[in-house]
Amino acid sequence: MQNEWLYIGLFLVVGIIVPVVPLAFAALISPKKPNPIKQATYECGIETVGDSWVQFKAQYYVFALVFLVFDVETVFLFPWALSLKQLPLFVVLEGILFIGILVAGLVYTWRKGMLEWV
Amino acid sequence: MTLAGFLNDPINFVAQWLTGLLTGWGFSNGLITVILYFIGILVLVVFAMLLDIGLVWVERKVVARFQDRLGPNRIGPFGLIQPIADIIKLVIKEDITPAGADKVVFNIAPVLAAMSVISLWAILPLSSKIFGVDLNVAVLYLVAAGALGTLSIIMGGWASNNKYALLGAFRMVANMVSYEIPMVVTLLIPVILADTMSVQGITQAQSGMWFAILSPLAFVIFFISAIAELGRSPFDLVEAESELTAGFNVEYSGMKFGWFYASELLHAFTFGGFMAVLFFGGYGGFFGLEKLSAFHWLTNPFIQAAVFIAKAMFGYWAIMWVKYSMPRIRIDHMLAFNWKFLVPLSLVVLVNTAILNKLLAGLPAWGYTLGMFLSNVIIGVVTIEILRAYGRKQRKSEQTLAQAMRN
Amino acid sequence: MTADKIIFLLIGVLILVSALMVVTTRKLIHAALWLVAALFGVAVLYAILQAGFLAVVQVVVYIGAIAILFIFAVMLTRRDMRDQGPQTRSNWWIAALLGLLILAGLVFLIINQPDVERTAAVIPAGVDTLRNLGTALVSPDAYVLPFEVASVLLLAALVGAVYIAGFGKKS
Amino acid sequence: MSIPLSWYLILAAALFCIGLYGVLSRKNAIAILLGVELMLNAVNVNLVAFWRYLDPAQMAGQVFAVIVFAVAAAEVAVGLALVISVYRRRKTVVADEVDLMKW
Repeated sequence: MQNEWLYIGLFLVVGIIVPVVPLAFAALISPKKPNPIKQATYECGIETVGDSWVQFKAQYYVFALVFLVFDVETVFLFPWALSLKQLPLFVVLEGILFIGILVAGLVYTWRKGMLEWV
Repeated sequence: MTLAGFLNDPINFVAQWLTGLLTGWGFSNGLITVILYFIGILVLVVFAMLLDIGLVWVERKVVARFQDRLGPNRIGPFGLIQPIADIIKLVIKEDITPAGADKVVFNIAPVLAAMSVISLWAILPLSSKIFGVDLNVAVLYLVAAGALGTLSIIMGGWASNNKYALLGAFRMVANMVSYEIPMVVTLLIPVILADTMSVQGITQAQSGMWFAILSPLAFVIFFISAIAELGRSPFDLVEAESELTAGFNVEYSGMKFGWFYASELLHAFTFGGFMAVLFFGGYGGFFGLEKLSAFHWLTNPFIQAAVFIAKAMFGYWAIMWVKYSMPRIRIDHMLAFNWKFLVPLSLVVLVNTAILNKLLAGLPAWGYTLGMFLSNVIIGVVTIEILRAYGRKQRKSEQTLAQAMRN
Repeated sequence: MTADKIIFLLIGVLILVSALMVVTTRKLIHAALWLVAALFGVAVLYAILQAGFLAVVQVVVYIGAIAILFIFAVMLTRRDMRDQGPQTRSNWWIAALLGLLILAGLVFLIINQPDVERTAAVIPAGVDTLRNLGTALVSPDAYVLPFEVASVLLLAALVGAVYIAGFGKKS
Repeated sequence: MSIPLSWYLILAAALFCIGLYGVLSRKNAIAILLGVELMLNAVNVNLVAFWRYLDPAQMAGQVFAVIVFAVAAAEVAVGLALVISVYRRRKTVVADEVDLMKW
């Protein structure tokens, strides 16, 4: 168990080193001649209007919200799925009740019209 | 003797040889473990990177054939050296960082994108003997690596100081997180069927019957949501050229752009591999054929690895097939399709699998398979009927509306 | 000093430095990204503690969902402030003092507990903690009630948040 | 596993206090919620450490850690929805300026 995670940790370290090496190499040998026009924000040649960090549709937040709730649901469902084989049938029903309660939330969001992109 | 040992269990063979060598040099046990792991990882990652270079060629050649072109054919035979030339070009290109960009975050994003894909190879079971690590939470690890990829996109989009980049990142993240739900729910189905989360266990559970046959709907949902997770067409809103120029990586140039591109390709291939593992028996899944003495060679790790790569390539090709034949979907349609169709359907399939897996457990293998398959067919037919009835209702109401307007 | 102690100290420093950056950095988006670093460090701690499931879930839920939600919220509430000017209250030093006092108190309590220097026993080979967790969550004589209540809590959170964030859209 | 239990407890305590400082000192409501996340994580570290060091066969620590995940998610969902809602009505995310209920 311990060694598995040591392996994963080393893998992540190698996973960082491997992309960094060509980047560092490129930074060493590539030409560097910056000028203001080159560094301007690219908008297909048209002059930039206004600030880039503009505010966004609140709709994005609603989808992230529904996602968050269902994401946490899956955290409970994975242990449930692993216990199915040894435990009797009503355990399956517990899981279905769990899913059903959350589907009620999805139905509510749907009926409120929050899943429409306006 | 030694050659047979190597062919039957290459990693253990090399590891034992190296352990003997290093012990002879007087290293401690812990250090030897770390060195062995490090060498193994380096070999695996270098293999993945070489494959990635090959994938650039495959992708360009296949898209050319889909679009009735020849594709790269100048450098080397069949243009095989083309990706190498591309890499050299990317490395020696000037790397432009836009003024006003958030430099640190801007530089971290491509590294994180590459890391999130490379880290998937830690659990990819190339064969029963050649694999990184057999994690007991491997299925969730797959989702976790995807989470890091999502983060890299939002970092890149935000740090670029560009409206298009930020908008592309937002769309991409909304897309990825939405489709993560049906993907995770369908990931639960192999877990229920195999009663384990380890990819080796899931592969071995399919030696008799592929999960794609036990639950074809789950595979279809997983396939669709995997394409969306990858941000490939028809879900490629992130790089909707006509609206966003290039999406979240519009300000990236040189090797940083190269990493985004390379990790997208490798990601697609890796997902082809996981499709093979989760639904098509991975390196095995010969329906019991390998138990016959005439086909015993199928259990050789190198043959298994070849089978796995072939299956993964096929999955990758299927993803490309969809990519180059479908037009882009509008974002409202895409999100509605996910939340109003895929998520409910995937939950129904999950509940169905959980109940039937329990009820049919006593049946013989053919009865179990037939019951599982038929239940999926029934769900599919009912879904299509509901959609048709809904479509008919919609058409009727539109017709009456048009009628009323005309009067 | 053994290897796992060194790894623990490195990760501990990473967590604490990231946490300090979360509460002190001026740009909110950087604070959210530092939070990701701190949460990742905590995931590594879970892995060291042999709670692999929690380590992965920490990444999936916290980095994949909660951090994304924070970043979305930061982007949605930008136009004013621009993250300029002081981001802390004028009486931040009281908060710092309070934090240090509580920390001192907690550390005093911890090191005076009996048996607090104990080390972990090796988990026996036959114990599958992951499967045990699943069984514990759903068996009626264990934690099935919290399991179901959690789904009700999530339902309430979803309905409440969607209602609050209703943004005036009526269907 | 030669790390003493006290190391985990002290780390968690420090994390908790940093989070507390963030909650008390930050002006921006979102930053306050970031501090709350740190505090919840400190609690989780404690729960998992006790699970590992006392009796790994008893799953109470891990179960509660999972429940804390759900609580944290619920807290973030509602908290950020409140912040965004307030921002849309009053154009501010400074917690002190949201004071209609004071009188």
